Amino acid sequence: MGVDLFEITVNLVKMIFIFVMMVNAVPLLVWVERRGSAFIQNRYGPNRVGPLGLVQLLADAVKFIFKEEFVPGKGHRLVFYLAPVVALIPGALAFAAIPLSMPIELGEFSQIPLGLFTIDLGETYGPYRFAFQGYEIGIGIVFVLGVSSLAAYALLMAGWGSANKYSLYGALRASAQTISYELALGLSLVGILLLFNTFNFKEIVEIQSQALTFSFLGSQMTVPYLPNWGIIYQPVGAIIFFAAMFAETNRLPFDLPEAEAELVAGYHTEYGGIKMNMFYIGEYGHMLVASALMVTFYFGGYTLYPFFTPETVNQFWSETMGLTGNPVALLSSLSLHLVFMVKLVIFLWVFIHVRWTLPRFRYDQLMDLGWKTMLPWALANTILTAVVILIMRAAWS
Amino acid sequence: MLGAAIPFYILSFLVLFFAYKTITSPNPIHCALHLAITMINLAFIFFGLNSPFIGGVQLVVYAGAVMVLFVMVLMLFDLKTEVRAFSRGLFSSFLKVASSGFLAGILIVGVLMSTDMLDVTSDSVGVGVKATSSTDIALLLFNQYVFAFEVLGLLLLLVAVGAVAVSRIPGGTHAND
Amino acid sequence: MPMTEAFLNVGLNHYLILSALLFTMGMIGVLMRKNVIVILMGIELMLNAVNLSFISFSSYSGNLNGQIMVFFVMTIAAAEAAVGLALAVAIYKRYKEINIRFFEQLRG
Amino acid sequence: MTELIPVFALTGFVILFGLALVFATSLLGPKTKQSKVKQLAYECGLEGEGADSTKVPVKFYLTAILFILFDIEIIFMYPWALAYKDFIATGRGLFIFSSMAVFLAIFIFGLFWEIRSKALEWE
Repeated sequence: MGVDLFEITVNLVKMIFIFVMMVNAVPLLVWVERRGSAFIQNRYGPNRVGPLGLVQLLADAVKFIFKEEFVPGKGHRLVFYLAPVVALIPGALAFAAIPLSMPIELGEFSQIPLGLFTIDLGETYGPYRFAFQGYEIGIGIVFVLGVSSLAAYALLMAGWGSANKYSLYGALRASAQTISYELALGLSLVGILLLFNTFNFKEIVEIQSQALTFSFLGSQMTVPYLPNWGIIYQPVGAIIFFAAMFAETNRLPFDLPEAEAELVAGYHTEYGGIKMNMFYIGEYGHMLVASALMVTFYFGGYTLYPFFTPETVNQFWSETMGLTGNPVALLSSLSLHLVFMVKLVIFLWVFIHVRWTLPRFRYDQLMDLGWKTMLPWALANTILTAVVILIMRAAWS
Repeated sequence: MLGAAIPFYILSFLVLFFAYKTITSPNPIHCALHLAITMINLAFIFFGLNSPFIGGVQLVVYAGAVMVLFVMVLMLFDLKTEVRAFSRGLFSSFLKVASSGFLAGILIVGVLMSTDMLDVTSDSVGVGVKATSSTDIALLLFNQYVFAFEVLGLLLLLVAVGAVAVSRIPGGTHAND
Repeated sequence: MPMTEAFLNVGLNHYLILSALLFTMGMIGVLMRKNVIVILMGIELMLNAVNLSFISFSSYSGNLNGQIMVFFVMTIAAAEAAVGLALAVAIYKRYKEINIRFFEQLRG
Repeated sequence: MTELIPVFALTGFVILFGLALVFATSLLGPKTKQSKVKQLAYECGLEGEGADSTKVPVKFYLTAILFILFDIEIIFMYPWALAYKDFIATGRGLFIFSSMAVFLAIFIFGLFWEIRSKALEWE
């Protein structure tokens, strides 16, 4: 985790910062969702409290905390209380494993320049290397898949702990749905693995930060001005992945578990106040993870090839702006982070827009789509990728 | 040294504690949830033992699939907390626990006595062991164990067919009420 | 202090002892519980204990065959759990009973 | 094991955060008298028997079983995909492709058998 106190502190603060970022994204996304749905449906949405209704979020948060505590009489208290806590874990752990920018490589330093004056630290620190993510795990993809498959427990615990038939039925539906779509999700990633041959997110992003390069019948081809993004090789895989991620987050058009007309509110029927809000944090955290994975696998991660790659950004800050040393590392990392955030926000908006565009499936249609359409298509995608790679490389190598 | 020891002891405490809860909780659903936590902790122990891929598979397969199936099946049954969760008979239970404890004792003493004979004493901790990459596992799997791999595919197919066939056995949670 | 040394120097022994204890717990669960599904859980515990010893040997000797074996064991364990649960559900649907004692009386 | 410490730290932090939120409401929220009627499950106003007695279709557990089996097959494809180009580079591309082709043939046969046998049919 670190060799000295400075590094350990930075790593801890960074981790907590990423978690807090996830938690704070929730009210913002809820606001965007409400305003966005109002925009789509030609309404106003929340616009009374504060500018553009932004303070509404704060009011909601305060209201959530001051709600009355309630446990259904026949419920299983401990399980009922723990379910929302468990709901937070998968999103947080998965999001912290995704690189949000390139690592910051700090050289040795003994003072911190702050514009006009500098702080003298007295002794020399460094060199350090801080990854721009909660923690670096070598087998990132399998870790994220494994951690997000734990989300089913929160649903099942909530459904069973409430001792309510709507809740239990909603929980069973939700978990059956998440596990069904996990198959298509996992299978669509095989195409990405075939292309990039690594489980590591950072390496995947680095491969995508170059010009479009592939071997064509044994010879190396390069297309300048086009990025080496996964979407170019794996359009079908990307669509399947994105659709499966919708189902994993239990959002419309896949929000059968809380279909109001049939199941009241599904597995969080008995939940109110901050406990229900924690389920929402889990759901929006899943959305963040889904968008971040989409960006990382198919859209170049924190790079945008001709303009923003680790090299060009470094060059910009050091040569064009005339900086040297640690500020270059810091600023280039931050600017790549900005690129990542822009892409992330685009996908989050797609999530919200789809919710207010498509109608809900029926449950049998949902399961049919998962097992009989998406799984065969993902299989076909995998086989096609393997055959193409074999033809393009094998006979001519 | 301490950096490796503290996570190990925390994890093994959690593993043993939740394994204990698994076999003693009267409510089967609690058993399943405790077992799921045990599996997750074991996955992290595997991560720590330089086998991150197996740890990830443990998370995906055991914690994410098998235990979810257990929990779902238990919710399917209308199981009240078992009044008598354990099999009866004071003497036979004592015999069972005693023989299991005896086995554990033999195992521990055997481990303590025999690992000195192996070439892998505690001195070589983390020194000679290189971090194994997942690609190495893949190469080994498809070089030496291809046949076993295909047979496993066939086994999984048979299990799928068998499970569907067994689920067709008449009767039903709906039917009999 | 050799005792604290042995305690803090986490090595193969520690993992093997953990595995032995885990195996024993699974075994006690299998022997003592009456619920078939909990017995299946005990079996899963025992299999996991064996996996742990495989992995620790593999890791401390640098031999990857152990990890492959664990991969296979996991597969078979999952298949076993699937079939076991399917059978338990089938018997439960027929007789409304999942006590292991009752299973002894099932004939042909 | 040291590289896992951040994961544990984050897990611990998230759990503490969640528990703190849950306890915050029980401290700050209004305390009103709990009555039997109030504690009824949100169903139809009749006293429920608890979720334990709910009858749910066996389909759910069948789906879960089939999920486990297919999930393992997919997990087996991950190391294959990881080593695919390595095998091709050493000139054994056809071998690795055909070994997976056999496996996939079994997989696809299984999938279509499940579909044809109506095991995945939700009415």
